[in-house]
Amino acid sequence: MSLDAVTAVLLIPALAAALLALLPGYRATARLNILATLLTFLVALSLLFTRPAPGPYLHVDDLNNVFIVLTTFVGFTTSVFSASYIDHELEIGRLTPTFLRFYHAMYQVLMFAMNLALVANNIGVMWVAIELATLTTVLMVGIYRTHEALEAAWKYFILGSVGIALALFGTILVYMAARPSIGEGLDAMIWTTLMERAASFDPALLNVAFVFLLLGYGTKVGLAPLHAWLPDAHSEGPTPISAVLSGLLLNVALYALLRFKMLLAANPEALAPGPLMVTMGLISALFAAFMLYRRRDIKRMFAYSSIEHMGIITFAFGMGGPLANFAGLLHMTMHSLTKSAIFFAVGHVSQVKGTQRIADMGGLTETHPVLGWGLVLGVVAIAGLPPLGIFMSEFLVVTSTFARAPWLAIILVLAILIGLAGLFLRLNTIAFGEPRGPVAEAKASYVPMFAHLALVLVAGIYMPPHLVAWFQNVAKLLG
Amino acid sequence: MVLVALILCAALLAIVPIAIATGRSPSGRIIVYGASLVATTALVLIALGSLFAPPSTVTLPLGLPWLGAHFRLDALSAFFLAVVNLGGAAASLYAIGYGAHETAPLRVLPFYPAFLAGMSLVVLADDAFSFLVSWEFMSLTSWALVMAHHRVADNARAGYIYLIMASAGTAALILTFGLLAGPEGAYTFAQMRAAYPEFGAAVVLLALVGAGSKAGLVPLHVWLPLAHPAAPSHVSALMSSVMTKVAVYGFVRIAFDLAGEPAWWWSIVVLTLAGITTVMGVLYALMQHDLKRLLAYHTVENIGIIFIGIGLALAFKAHGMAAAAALALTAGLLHVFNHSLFKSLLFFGAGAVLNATGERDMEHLGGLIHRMPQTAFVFLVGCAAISALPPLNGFVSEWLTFQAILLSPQLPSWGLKLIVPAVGALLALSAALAAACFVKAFGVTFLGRPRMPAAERAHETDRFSLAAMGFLAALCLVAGIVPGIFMDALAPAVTSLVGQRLPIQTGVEWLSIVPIAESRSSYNGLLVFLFMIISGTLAASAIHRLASDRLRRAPPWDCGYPDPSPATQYTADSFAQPIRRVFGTVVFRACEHGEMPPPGDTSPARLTVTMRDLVWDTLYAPLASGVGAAADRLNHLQFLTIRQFLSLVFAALIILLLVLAIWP
Amino acid sequence: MALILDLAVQGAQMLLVLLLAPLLTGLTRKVKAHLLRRQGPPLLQPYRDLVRLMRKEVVLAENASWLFRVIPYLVFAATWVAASLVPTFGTGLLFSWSADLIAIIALLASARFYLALAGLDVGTSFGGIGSSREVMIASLAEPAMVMIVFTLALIAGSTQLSTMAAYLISGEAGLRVSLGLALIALIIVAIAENARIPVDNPATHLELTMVHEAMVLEYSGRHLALIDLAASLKLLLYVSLIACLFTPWGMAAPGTGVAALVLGVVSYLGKLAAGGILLALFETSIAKMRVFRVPEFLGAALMLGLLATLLRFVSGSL
Amino acid sequence: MRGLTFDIAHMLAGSLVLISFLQLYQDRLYALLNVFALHAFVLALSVAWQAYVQSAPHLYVTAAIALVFKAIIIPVALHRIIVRLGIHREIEKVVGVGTAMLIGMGLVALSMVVMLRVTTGADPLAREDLAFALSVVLLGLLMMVTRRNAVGQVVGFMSLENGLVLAATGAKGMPLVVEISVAFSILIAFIVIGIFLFRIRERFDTVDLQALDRFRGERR
Repeated sequence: MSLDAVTAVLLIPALAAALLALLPGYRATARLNILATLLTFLVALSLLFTRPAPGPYLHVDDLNNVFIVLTTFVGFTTSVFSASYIDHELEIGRLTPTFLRFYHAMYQVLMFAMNLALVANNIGVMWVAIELATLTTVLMVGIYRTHEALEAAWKYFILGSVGIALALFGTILVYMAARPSIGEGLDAMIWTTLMERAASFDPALLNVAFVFLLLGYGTKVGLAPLHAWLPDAHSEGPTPISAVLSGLLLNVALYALLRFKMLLAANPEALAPGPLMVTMGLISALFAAFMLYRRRDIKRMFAYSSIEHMGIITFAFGMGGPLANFAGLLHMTMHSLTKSAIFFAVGHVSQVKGTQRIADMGGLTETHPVLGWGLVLGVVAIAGLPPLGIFMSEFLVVTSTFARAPWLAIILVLAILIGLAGLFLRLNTIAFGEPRGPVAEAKASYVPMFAHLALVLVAGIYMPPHLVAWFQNVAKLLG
Repeated sequence: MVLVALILCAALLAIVPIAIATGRSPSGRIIVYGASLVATTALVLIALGSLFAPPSTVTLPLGLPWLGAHFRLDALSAFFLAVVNLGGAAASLYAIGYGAHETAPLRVLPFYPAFLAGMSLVVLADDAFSFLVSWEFMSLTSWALVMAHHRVADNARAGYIYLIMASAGTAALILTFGLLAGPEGAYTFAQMRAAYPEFGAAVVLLALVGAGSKAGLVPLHVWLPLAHPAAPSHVSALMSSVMTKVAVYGFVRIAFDLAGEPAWWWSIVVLTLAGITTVMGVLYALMQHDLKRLLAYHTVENIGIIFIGIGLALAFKAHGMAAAAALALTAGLLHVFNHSLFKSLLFFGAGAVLNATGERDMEHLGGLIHRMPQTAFVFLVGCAAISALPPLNGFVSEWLTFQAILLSPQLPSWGLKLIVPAVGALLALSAALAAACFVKAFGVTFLGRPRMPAAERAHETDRFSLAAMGFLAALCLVAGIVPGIFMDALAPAVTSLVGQRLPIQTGVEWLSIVPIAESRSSYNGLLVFLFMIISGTLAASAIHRLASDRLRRAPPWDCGYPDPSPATQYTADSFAQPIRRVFGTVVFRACEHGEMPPPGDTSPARLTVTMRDLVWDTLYAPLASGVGAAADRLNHLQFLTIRQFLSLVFAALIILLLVLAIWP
Repeated sequence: MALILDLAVQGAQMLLVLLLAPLLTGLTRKVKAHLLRRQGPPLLQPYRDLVRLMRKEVVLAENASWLFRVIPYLVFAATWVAASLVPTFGTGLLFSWSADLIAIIALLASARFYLALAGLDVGTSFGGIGSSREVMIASLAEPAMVMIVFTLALIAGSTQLSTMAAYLISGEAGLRVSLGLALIALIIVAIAENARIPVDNPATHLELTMVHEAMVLEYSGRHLALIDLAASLKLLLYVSLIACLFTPWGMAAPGTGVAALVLGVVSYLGKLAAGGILLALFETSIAKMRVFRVPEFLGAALMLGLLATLLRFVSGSL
Repeated sequence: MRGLTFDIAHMLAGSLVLISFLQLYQDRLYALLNVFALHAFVLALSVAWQAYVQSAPHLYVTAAIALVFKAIIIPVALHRIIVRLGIHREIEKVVGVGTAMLIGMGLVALSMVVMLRVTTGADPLAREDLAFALSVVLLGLLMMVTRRNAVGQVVGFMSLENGLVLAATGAKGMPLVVEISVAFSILIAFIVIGIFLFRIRERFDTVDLQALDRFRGERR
């Protein structure tokens, strides 16, 4: 495999992981971590312009092009955030230096796994990459070794593995469906060849495969009945990991699901995956919206908000049609940027207030104005209020669905409204009102948070034409 | 023309970073409000300039990528742009003086120009996406302004309820535009006008919910009296007098311009809602003793009057009576203009009183006319205008609405024949109650003796506030005396919506206004004003010459009872007690319960009045408790064991496999 | 030439109204006294009262503001303008098209608005009682009046008083149910507005029962004279309104000769006297209602007005 | 000849399903581990037989991995862990044995119906294999749901993975990549579980999941 950009995107994190596992000391490893993610991001940026030909194992096309850049960018900003976050964690002793090396190494392995999953052309390699990503995050969630962290990690491991196993079974079924028309061996797993000959596959087998894939990768996306691991994993793990989990890992899993939806879309007789995804999307959006109300832990609340947004995105892709698909892709990008920005803010808030319990924190815009207003802007963005990007995707989804299926659109709007009410009910106590909890000044880097929010704000008003072109022709592909 | 307007809106937005930078310093306030004053006056001039000009459009590369953001300045948006920015200019002028007392300037200054820009952009938007972005941007900035004094608990609650209702309204509007645009997404207003929407009824009903919740039609008004008083006074003036008008613009634009030919029963829905809104609004206002809440509730009543005009116009347009529709729509739009004038004036007055005494509760005020004479005079002009007393502008729009009601027997549909007289009665009832409400507001606050030491220490407000209030009062008088000019200014907007216009008013001799040729009735504000001036001076000069001019001060007659304490005066509650007994027992289930101490016991008797807000109890309380109950029931799912979660996954798999086994 | 004649007629109307008002009040008191078998004050007593008040000094409460002293002039001006617009002896008044019946009702409402404010200004409980009850009565009387205006406007086709009177004189309207209902409603509203017996007792000064008198309790001297004159003007206005709308015979058509005008004046005086006597008769035959039974009384007027308007809306002939 | 090969493969896959049922039945940890070892051994046999039938050498490697790792190393390691944890006492299952069996029967029927209806086109061997593989997976899942003990759950998960390997080998020509990945995942999974078990053991002296459940986030 020639050393072109694609392999570089994979090699850098792998090398960095090895290196970081060896280097002791905090200052150097944190900076190396940031450097590694920066390098990967720059290489990924170069992918935007020169796009190598698709190889048997790795390929870059319109869909994963944007997501690689997004993943590496958020990875980079999260590493910047984690530098200051971990510094504080070391001070208060929640993280011992020995685990620090393990943390940085695992961070880079996670980046490697996600990049591999995105660029993998072979559906088997994609499955392995996602499995690796799951295992690394399981270890990261359990890193604090408190009771709750262990319980969350154990739950994440069991549910994640069951999900992954189902996904593997689905992949095998896809292979079985593809084998008669493509022939045995490696090329029956190559995604690009599968796409070309998708029409000739056995539709019934594809349907069963899609059911398993939907449940398998759906667990990783956090859709309603399969979501149980997500809230605990988010709230017990270190915040940079929650940001990466919520911002990127959910997207990567949904990206994998999209790959297979493209496959089914290419095969006319296969039953439309739409209704399946629409029902699961609606159930998880409505369920998560209601769960926001009684939350007492701030990170668990935003985890449920991630489930709600993943539900909305799956609903958008389930509805299909150019407008809804475009909205879904846009929503994925916007959600990962906004949610990671919110988790940056939440990380600093929990450090400053020394707790994650909402009851013990209050009046943030009084005590820490910059952090407070950053959180308010983040919540405004995630609630889907207009000047920011998420409103555009919600607007497109609702308007395009209302004309075709009024009742579905009304239920979706209801879910969004209930979610918004829950979020702002908590925001009122956290950001406004009488200040509660310590008021020590936070030694924190706000740059990544405001960078993300600025991007979301710009995207809400103006979208660069290239990005739009990619999204549009991928939307057509998605059917 | 529209490009210049957009540049000015951008200028308003540019003030925001300046405000953040200079927020703390005292000069910051003057810079921000001065700059917004200049920008808004420029926008007013542009709007007036383009009232009669042909519509100008522009498309910017922003907004939806493949669509771009469309902006259009036609007659209707020009009129509303003028109303919005006139209110904005007055508020900015007022705020230069009033803002000095602001405790948290950094929470108000940055959002104020953004709020103005948001409102102007809504009026200019010409496609669904930019309309909704600026609409919600307006709500977002006003939410931030309502949360300016978030330390007060019920301000935070008011802000929360406001944002939920605003988002619900926007959701309804998104659904409306979803219907208008159709599945393939024709989002520009021009495409919507071309395509004939087959769900016209659903579009108008959803628009009524969306715009109605922002304007404050009764079932959707609950946030308004909570949010408006919570904001600083110049902002609550803007919200009450101008933001509700932007909501009216939203409904008029959708119902008349985009929704195609109206069906006859649409107007029945609008008229019934409007009628209930007028009476409920003023009855709510009568029961309040917080000055700013009283004014906020009264905005609900005036919105009802505007929607009566609009409902009638819809009815006439549905039956093809273009001339009558023109009259009704002109009445509605004129009342939009009039209400924005005197409601801002009254809120400025309330702000001045709040600044001077630190009190909003009328029970603690009184006798301010001696300590704040200019504010009292200007507030009186405002009260007279809002109670529709002849020489001022309130009466003109009410007179036109009555003339429009008088034309409705020619409507063939039986439903309207029964509803319109009932709505006419409700309108008359609410006009009388409005006069009662503002006698109470002015009398208890400004007249009588100061009830609390804070009222005694009151002092006159600064000259900027007085300048703003004086300007608005003068405008009220001018609009009352020569209404013809303003009605002709509305003509192009009305013609674009209903296809016909009122006869040229300025042509009529002696500047009187004639609604429609066949009604042969006319009203001349100028002559009535001159008549009153002449007869007043005649009487004064006669008395001056004939009667004695001796005058002596003496204590008022107190029926021999020696205790001169201010508590013996009538308070806001006691003033409203007769009306509460007449209307309150039905509408609010008001019941008075007096406990007399046992004979010989000197403890004071207690009178408690309990009232229940029926709209809140029947609509919003069950909604909130429903969501709470559902949240509780679903909350158990968070605390299942791993095994139970696994069985969830297992069950999902089995169900899907069963579906596959049975279905295809 | 015609303009001067019209101006003269309008001027005559304004003067006539001013002069006759105290006479009407005097006549009502005289007739009531005779009905109660007592002598009663002489017919011209109200004029003497006005002159006496003019000469007395004004005793002003300490707390009264500048508004308290301006209000009598405002009230008088509004009532006088309204009275001069109601056709008495001739229908073609010059300024009749400048303000129609709705404007007249609004002028009376503004007079009441300022009077209520005056009641509150002094800061004693009596002024408060008067203003709050006056405002409660007005909140029902005014909509009833508007409903009556609707009925008449729908019959006559315009809200302009002179066109209404001209139409009713021509007799095209004939006898209609809605006109009958409107007449009863108008009588009830007139009684309520002028604070006559069943609603409020003009003669008494008993604090707890009076409404109109309570508001003007603090006035004295020339201010009280103006307010009393305005009150009697208002009574005259309502009687001439009933006369002009429901017994229009004998009114001079616009532009006719002096003879018709004289006939108009004579018939107007007859109607005025009849009105005064009927009012006195009604007042002696009925006792004053409790304050909170007044809303039912006025509610009846509002319902009658609404019913009349509904009849007009529903069918052309009713 | 084709009939015989099909019958043997069919027999081996069927026996695998039978052993999964046996696992459901076990209620003591030692017995569970022995049955699991048998389960892995039969899997290795069927993979080897598939390798012979499809004459695909790489399958032998998979059979070897399955045999060595899953049949020998893992049960022995788990044995030692149980001894160290001293928890070879009674496993109380959540659902009674009778109902577990009934549900198991239903699951097998469901997977037969789903798989056979769907794979009408494919050759009979693959169809049979897939049907059995799906039933083994579902039984594995059922075992995880009905077990209260962490070790029981892990064994259930392992038998689920065996089903996957059976499905993978059934699909002729599936490149080796999949086998390595499955093995790879077992290895990692096992190590992680081990670490966890120790840590769990170290932390609160029991492997019983109920003890773990008391520390769910945000106690009510």
